[in-house]
Amino acid sequence: MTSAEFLALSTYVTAVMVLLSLAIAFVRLFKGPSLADRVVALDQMTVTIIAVCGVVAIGTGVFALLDVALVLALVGFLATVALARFAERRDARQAQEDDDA
Amino acid sequence: MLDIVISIFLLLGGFFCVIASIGVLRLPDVLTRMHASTKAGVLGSSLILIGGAIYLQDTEITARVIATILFLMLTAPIGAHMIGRASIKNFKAKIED
Amino acid sequence: MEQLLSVLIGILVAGSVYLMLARNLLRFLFGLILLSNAANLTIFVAGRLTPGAPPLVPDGVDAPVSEVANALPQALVLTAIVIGFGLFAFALVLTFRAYQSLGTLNTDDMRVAEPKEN
Amino acid sequence: MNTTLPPRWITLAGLLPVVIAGSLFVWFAQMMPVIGAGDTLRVVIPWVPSLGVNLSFYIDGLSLTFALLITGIGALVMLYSARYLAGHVHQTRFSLFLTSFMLAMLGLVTSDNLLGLFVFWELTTITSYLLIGFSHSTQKARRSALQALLLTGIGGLALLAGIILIGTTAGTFEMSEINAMPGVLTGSVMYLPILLFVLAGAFNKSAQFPLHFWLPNAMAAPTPVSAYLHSATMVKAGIYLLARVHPSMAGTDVWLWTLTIFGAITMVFASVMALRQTDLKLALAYTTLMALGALTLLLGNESGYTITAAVTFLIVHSLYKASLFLVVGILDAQTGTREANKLFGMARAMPITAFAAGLAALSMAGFPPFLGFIGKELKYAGAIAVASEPVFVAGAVLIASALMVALAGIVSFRPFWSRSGDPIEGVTEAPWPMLAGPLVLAVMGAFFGIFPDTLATVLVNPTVGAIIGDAGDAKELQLWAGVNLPLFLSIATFVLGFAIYRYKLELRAWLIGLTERSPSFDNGWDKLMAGVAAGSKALTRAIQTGVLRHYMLITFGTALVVLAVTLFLRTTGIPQVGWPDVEIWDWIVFLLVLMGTFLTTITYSRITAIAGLGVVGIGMAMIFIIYSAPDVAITQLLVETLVVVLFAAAALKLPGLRENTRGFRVFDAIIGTAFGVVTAIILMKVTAGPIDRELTTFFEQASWPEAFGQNIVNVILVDFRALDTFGEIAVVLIAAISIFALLRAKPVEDKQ
Amino acid sequence: MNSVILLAGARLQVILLLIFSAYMLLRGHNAPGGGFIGGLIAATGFVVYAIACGTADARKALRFDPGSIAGVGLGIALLAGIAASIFGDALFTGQWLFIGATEDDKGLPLSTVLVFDIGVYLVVLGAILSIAFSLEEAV
Amino acid sequence: MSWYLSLPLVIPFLTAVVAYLMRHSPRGRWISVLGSLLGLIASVVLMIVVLENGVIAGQMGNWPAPFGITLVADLLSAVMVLITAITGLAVAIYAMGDVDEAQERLGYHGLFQLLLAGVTGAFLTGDLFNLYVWFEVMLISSFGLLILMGGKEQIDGGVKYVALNLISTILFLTGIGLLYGMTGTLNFADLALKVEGVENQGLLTVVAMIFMVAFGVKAAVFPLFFWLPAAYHTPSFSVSAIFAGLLTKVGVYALIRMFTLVFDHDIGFTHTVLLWVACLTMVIGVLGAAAQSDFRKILSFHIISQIGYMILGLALMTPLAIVGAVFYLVHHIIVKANLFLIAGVAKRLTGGTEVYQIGGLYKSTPFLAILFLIPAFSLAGFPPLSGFWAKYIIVKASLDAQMWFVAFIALAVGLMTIYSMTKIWAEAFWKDHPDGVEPDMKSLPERTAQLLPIAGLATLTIIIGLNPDPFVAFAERTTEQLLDPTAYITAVLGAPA
Amino acid sequence: MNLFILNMTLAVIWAALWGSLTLAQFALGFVIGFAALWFAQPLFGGPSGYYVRAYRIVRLILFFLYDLCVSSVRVAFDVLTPTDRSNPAILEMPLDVKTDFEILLVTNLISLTPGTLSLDVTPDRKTLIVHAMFADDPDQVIRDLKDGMERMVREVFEE
Ligand code: NA
Ligand code: NA
Repeated sequence: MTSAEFLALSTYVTAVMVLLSLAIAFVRLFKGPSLADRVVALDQMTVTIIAVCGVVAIGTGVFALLDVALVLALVGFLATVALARFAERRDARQAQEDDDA
Repeated sequence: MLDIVISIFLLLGGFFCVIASIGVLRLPDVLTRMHASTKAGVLGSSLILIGGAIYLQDTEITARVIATILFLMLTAPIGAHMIGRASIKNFKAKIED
Repeated sequence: MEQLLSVLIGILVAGSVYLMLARNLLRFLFGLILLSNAANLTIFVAGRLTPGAPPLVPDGVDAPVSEVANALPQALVLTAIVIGFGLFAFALVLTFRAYQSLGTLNTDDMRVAEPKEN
Repeated sequence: MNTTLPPRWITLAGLLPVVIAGSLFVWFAQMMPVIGAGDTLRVVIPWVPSLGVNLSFYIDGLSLTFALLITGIGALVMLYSARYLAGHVHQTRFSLFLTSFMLAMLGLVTSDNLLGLFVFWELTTITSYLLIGFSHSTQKARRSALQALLLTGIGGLALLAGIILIGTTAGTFEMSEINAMPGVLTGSVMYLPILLFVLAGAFNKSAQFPLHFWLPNAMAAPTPVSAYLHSATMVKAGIYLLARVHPSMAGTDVWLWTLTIFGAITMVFASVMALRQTDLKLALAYTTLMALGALTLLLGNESGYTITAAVTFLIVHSLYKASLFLVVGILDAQTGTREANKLFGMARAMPITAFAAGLAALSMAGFPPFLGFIGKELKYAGAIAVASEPVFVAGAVLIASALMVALAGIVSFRPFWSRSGDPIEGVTEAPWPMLAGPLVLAVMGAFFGIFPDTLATVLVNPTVGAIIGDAGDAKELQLWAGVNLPLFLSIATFVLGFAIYRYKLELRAWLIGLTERSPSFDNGWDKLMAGVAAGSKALTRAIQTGVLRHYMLITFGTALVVLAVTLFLRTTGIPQVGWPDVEIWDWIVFLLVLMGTFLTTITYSRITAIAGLGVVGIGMAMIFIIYSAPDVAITQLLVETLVVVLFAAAALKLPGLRENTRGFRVFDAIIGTAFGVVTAIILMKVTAGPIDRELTTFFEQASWPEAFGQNIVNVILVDFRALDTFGEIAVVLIAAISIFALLRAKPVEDKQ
Repeated sequence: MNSVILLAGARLQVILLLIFSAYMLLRGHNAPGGGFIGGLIAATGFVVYAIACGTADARKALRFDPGSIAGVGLGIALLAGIAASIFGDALFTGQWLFIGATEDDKGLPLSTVLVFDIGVYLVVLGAILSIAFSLEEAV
Repeated sequence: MSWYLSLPLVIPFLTAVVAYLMRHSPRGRWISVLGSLLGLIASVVLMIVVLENGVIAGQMGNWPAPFGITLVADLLSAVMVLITAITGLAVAIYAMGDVDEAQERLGYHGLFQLLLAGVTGAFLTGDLFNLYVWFEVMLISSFGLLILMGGKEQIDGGVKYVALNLISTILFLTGIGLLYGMTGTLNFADLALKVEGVENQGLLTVVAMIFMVAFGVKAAVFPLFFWLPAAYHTPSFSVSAIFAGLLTKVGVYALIRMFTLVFDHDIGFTHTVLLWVACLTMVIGVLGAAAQSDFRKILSFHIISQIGYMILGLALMTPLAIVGAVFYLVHHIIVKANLFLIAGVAKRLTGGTEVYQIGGLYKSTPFLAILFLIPAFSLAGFPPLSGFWAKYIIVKASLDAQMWFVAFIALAVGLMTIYSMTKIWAEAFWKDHPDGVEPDMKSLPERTAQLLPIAGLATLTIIIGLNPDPFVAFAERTTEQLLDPTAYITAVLGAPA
Repeated sequence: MNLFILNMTLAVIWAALWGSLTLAQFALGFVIGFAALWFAQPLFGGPSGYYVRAYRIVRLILFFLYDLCVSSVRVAFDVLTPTDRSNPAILEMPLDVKTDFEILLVTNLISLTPGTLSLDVTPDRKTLIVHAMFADDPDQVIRDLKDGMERMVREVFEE
């Protein structure tokens, strides 16, 4: 096969792999059990989306998708931070309530 | 020739992405799982992006890819740190919400 | 592909209706998000799908040379997403306040404006 | 125990109405020669031409007779009430209402356009509502007012329907034109509905059995009101209507029998009920009912006798009944009671009142030489002239008339001359403005009895002419018509009447017993009202439950049913499912969103739900990425992130999902699934067809050359459809304002 | 949020996000981006800041009341639309000025359309911050 | 030409921005009044222009229809805009005596003006998606106004109001997507033409039903009206007045527009459904009112029942019926808004809105009594007030169509309306106050500000009642435009090639 | 730092010479300029910290990239092999770097390098809490980190 065909094939394979890793991460998200676990999974998925943008960009030659990747890299972690912070503060409050009780 | 290089970048990247996710799925506890996502995840995505940069051969794109990777390396550990913080504050990270 | 996405929209709708029928306002909120996603996707799909050709005019030409994706639905969806966000934000805060001042999220117990007659 | 009236009574509020009514009377009076000569007057002022509504006024005998009664009696009653209500807090309002009522009544009897007539008809309803409820702080007054309003309201609505049908059938609302087109109504297929609607209107305005019971209750109004509305004017509006449409609607069996039967029943029933009353005012109210019945009965026919009788009796009754009402009012005002068994031999204390009462009563009883006698004679003549069943009719008239004799005794002879009880001490004669009315009216009754021709020529004949088309058919009014069947019947009437008067107490006791055992319409009304209230409450409580979940169920259910049914009825076939163009990543995205939705739907953990939504959002973004919508994808991701952030902030003070969840809700799941299926099918059918890309093509062509932008989506947003975007940012701003307000608003709890 | 790491990160983030948002805003007419996306990104920046060191500091850093920023933004967008009236065009007709335009190069474009997009940017930024801050303060 | 169309929309927006930025200063309220006044002038001008030139259209951004967004004013739009401005001004003035500073500082005037802007936009736009946007502007600002008092009642009412309206909104959005997917256009006029080209007309009916349900919720028809009685009695009186006057009417307007201009392909089906909906709405609404004893709750249910009359007009689809619907729209906005304003005054004078617990208004405040009687009896359809003509036309239309049953319902509902209006009258006005309170006008804050608009609207009611001819004639012209959209389409798309 | 500015200027000139201000040309110009400056060292008054720092920066980057790959491979190995030989622990590492940016750099780099993940920095900024996957000898791990990443970072920033 020519190198171009090989590239096409590997792009396809990569796409499948990336999306597969999304699916796998989702399983953890599904299983949890702890809030932190889910946040980690979500974080992992966000990072993977960046990869997806890269692959699809190559597969379709659409530069614009790299902008999506850029934005995601910038703000993707905000959700993670917010949720982590929620967990932390909630636990803090629970502890507080326990003290009060 | 270049296509081969790109392909290698892509396949490696894809591989590490899968690894990261499997890690997040299989490793025993939150903290170890984070190792997987922060390291392999970032590397995987970065490799794929670099592959893209090489493929598209465009200054603007290259700059954007570099920026993306830097942002990623800046934010991913901070995210991990936040989660870690949350889970060590009281290591009973098992509490159901 | 439109068909597969139609099915997907159906699934989204089913989930959201189920959630919105729940007594807990939080579930209603989740349903709301799903439903507006479904609506946006409907517009997007109804405008037909074109992979790999975003509606951009390349440099140096006056109009896209090859067929590009339908731009209008994209604009509509974008608008709808932002509006949807505004509405969701309000609904969320309303829920928040409802719990503060009514002390419950169970809509069966929200009987201030229309109190039980006995 | 004389209820003292304030000495000062000459006030603008009191006298202005008298002046108005008086001058109107004069104005109408000077028309008598013209009308008497058989001519008619007509003025047309266009009002709503686009709906064929005119303010057209038409004066013929019928209108004039009513107009004179309305203004004449009006003037006297207003003079009476100027004194009667002197110093009352709301005298001004009273005068206002009474005057407006008079004007409305005049409009009713003079307007030629049926819709105009209806407008005035309703105006009399409103004004009488306000008059009956004049002493508004008493529950009784309010109830009676409402009862009158609703019952006559029903009539009004029926009449409206009737009028509309007449208008569409005859092509005009002008009654004079319609009457000039013989058979236009009676010959039309719409005749029956028209007749039913019109009669419904007329009957309940004129309180025909079984819609009669609001009238006695309306006696809650001050005496002048009863004297005016419920003797001379408003209740006769129905009679007027029957007379007015008589030329174009009478002459059919339906007309004949409906009027005859309802009239007869009302007549007899009312006169019997009148005997039962001890309150003089109520007794009079029932005799009014009797009169209305009689008039209806007579208008059922077309013979000159009956119509002449009707017209004459109409006038007679108005005169003596108004007079008697005022007399009772005086008794009430001076002695403080209206109870038949408390009032005896007041003649010495109040001779003028007694005199007036005497004259009026004799006219009512139908003794010669009073107009009442002529009226009665004619009634008999008319009854005999009735083509069908003269015996039945004459019998009814006989019973009723006999009872009238007895009642005349009860309401006027007994209180003033009877010795069977002691007169109330310290009672003085009423002031002259209150005496003027009854006296004048009673005297007129006597006067026209002795000189009937005057009345006949100027009023009765033209009126009869107006009703049956030919004034020539009018029978002359005479005291001595020779020895004939009517005369014998009259004598029989007196004998029977005296007998009844002799045994009134026994009869009354018996009647009271009887009526108390039989169901009363009035209680029925209360039950009805209670029923309406309770029924509507129950229904509303069943629909507007106050439970959001029910609202949701019904709303979604409705949407679902509507769409499913339409889909089933209006479209055919199920879309062919098969996806050649589906790539592997399509499937993965599909699964991703599917799982996200599933997770959100089933989980009991808020954060899991949010994560699930995040996954759905990511999936959406993926779809936008794959199908070349980068702007949308970016926005979706940013918004998704913000949603998570906001939720994470709010969730800190919100309870978990565990509380008040009922596990899996099968029914809801079914509705949800059905809804999903319907949506999917519709969308598949839509996308199965072609799409017109005209707009998009234009945008693609114009984006760079004309709008100087390469990102077509953005150009659409900020240029082609900038107005959308503007509205949208407005929404975002408003959301921010509202949310801020929601979070900062100080709860001002005001439960009322 | 007393996290040294987050704080340090946030500083960088805010700068980067603000620059990036401006970039997205200005290029939006020709490539993915525009007022919404720009505004959303800028808002994200300040939200990060608020999470890292509290809304009080974030409000200080913002200097203006977010609500008013949004209000002004709407005003600007509206004025950009009304500006067309000066040139006798219909509401929201784009008015363009090309600085140094030559036949082969359009030159640097200034337009009411851009002003409008800036209005959008401000509204989105202000509104989202107003929502996020007031909610944050209510919790 | 296009600025005649733009100004009624632009002015409230500008006013809103200024009023909002000045929300902390007491001058904000005057800004609001001034803005409403200017808006009124603008809409009067628009009305004049439309009366002279017939349907006018303005292409926003100079982009030709159907590509850009077109603002269109036919007589219906023009009159709705005008009525909106009138009601807006009335309520803006009334608000001075009704809205406390706390609410002003939270941005009451801004929200109020934005609500007006949204409503105006909805009436003026000639574009389906743009209509959606204005619906949202309207909806979200109504959310804000609804909860501005922040009490338990407002929150609870708000939850139901928001929840149900959001569903309708999303349905509407979906409908737009589907209709675009079938026709490829969003411009009303263009839709009117393109729908005829759609080969799957049955599917078009399905989509039409989506819109019917979505707008049905907005218009509060049976069985989709729950949000209305759940919320309308909770906010401040000026707010509920503007809601009562305008919000549901936008839904009715949208139904009339869509089901005369675009979805006139399957009248046999769609309008029969509407007919049943109309009857049920009239009956259920009026029975609901009979069940209430709270001033505002009674009025709220009457909104529903009278929406039924308007829908009936649309459902019959005969010229006279549409005339009735249009006439009813105009009449009802004025009357119903006014009644809510009066309810506010009554509450301030007697301390409540529960009619059995208040009273004495007739004895000591006869002026208010008269001001109440006018709209109340107009609502009940007594001649010679505006409501009578509205009812008359509708009833005549249904009798002409030989729909006895429908006519009977319309009349019976009229009777029930009398019933609950007199309930208010007898209890709140005639009856003495159970606690012996002697209502006193002097105790009313900002007396003129509160009574002036009420008197003004009452005068309007009388004018329409005594001189209905021009209004009926106007409604007839409007109907011609609605039933023959050629003028509309030509104005938007230019003369057909 | 003025040498850095000079270097940039050279890069710009170079790009200008080629008449194209592309990133590639600029980068190339920077490298060549750097080389030129390095050779011309004496002309600029003897050795300067500039070259050293440049060298250290490059070294840090390379070291880090290498570490990142190693760590990822390690994770991969760990993930793929069923038997789990790691015994994780939470360690405390004293911090010498002072400024926020340095701390951020250190923590981020540590998180991205093998086996370690920085969880938190104590409010007094003195100690860094690290999660190590293979903490058979905690002190060893800490030592590696300190003379690994932290030292390099310190060297980059110290004058
Ligand atoms: Na059409
Ligand atoms: Na109503």
